[in-house]
Amino acid sequence: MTIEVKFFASLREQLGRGETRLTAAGPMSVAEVWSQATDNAEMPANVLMALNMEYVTADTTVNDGDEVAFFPPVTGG
Amino acid sequence: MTIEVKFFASLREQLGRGETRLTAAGPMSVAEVWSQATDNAEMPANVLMALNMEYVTADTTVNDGDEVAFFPPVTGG
Amino acid sequence: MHSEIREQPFEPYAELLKYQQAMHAAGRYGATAVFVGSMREFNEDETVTAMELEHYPGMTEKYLHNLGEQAAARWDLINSLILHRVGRVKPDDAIVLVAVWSTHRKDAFEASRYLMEELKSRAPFWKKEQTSEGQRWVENNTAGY
Amino acid sequence: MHSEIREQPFEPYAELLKYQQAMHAAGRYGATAVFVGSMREFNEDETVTAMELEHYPGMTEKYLHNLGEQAAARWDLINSLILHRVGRVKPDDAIVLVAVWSTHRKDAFEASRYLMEELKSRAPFWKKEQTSEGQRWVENNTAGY
Repeated sequence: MTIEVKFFASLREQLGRGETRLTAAGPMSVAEVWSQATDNAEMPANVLMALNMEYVTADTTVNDGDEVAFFPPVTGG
Repeated sequence: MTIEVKFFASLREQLGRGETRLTAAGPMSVAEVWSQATDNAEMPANVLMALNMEYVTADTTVNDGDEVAFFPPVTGG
Repeated sequence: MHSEIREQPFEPYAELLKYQQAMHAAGRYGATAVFVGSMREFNEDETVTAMELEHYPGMTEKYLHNLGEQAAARWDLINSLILHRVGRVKPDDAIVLVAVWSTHRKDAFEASRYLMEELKSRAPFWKKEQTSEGQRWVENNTAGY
Repeated sequence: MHSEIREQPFEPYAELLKYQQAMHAAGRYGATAVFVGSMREFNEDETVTAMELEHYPGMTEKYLHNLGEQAAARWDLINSLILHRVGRVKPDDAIVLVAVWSTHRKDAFEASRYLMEELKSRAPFWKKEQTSEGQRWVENNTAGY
């Protein structure tokens, strides 16, 4: 299965890339997606996570074709 | 002493006049101004009172040259 | 802090823009909260074709001026504007415009609502509606909270 | 209930008027509550000359759409409009416009503030400021309550 991973704002700059694609043997958690996509970098405490453009928590299951995004606290408005 | 008395909105219509002038021997209360200006009509429970364009209560003292106004609950905005 | 009684119809957003430009505060405010009260063509299930807005000349101006100063004392405001219509009002006409400019949104939100609630409960204006059944004084404003 | 991302500067009150006319609800709404967030030329004691507003294309649109629907489910609204800027923003530019139309003021006041607070805390936008000291990501929004 393949998973699209996106990073935004300061996180994108720190990691040096805005998106990547993972291939995995089967369903995994959002936390596992982070680890695999960042070479096991430590996850910042305030990071926000979205699965298919909806907020989720780190233990949510990710399936084939899903899009997972990680980003810092939002500052719009 | 003379006192200017004003009535607004439904109160003005009920009393049949918007303003009147009282002459009095000395200081009196807002309640006494009402009685004298309305031929002792009963004061509606929800009437509002202003002395020189500031809200007051019925026991406030009125002096020579003052303007006293009576009106129903306000409905602006 | 400015307030004004208007005897003629006014376009609230044009007034607001004009006032905002004259403020010369561009780049200083981060928040603008605006409220516009307009005349509806129905009230309590009856069609209202027009309205007569009476006020207490002198006291309304004084009341609105003091109200603006009170808001400025309580919140951190850059500026505020209150316009209120009197006279014969038609459906869709603006009755009241309240606008508040501040650095951060909390002040603008709270002050604009405060101005409206105080104005609604204390400013000496009275509405007389013209309906298909004749004329009637509006007896009470609807609750704001 | 409408929301939109804008890549170019917009004049909030002109947008509001245009949308309001297209609503065809004249005489139905008695209350319009509006909030405009604009770019300030200073932040945390530093002069800000420009800002880059990044967002998460797709999720922002989805988030703002759902937010409008949530407000409409919770309050008695006639309509609502949310516009949000992205890209390169200059001081005094509008960043966000929120407008809510309702019969009575309580709904418009509460819904407009709700929309702004939710948008500020959850909509996926990020600001990077250009100051005299260089570029910096804004780390947190100021509290709204």
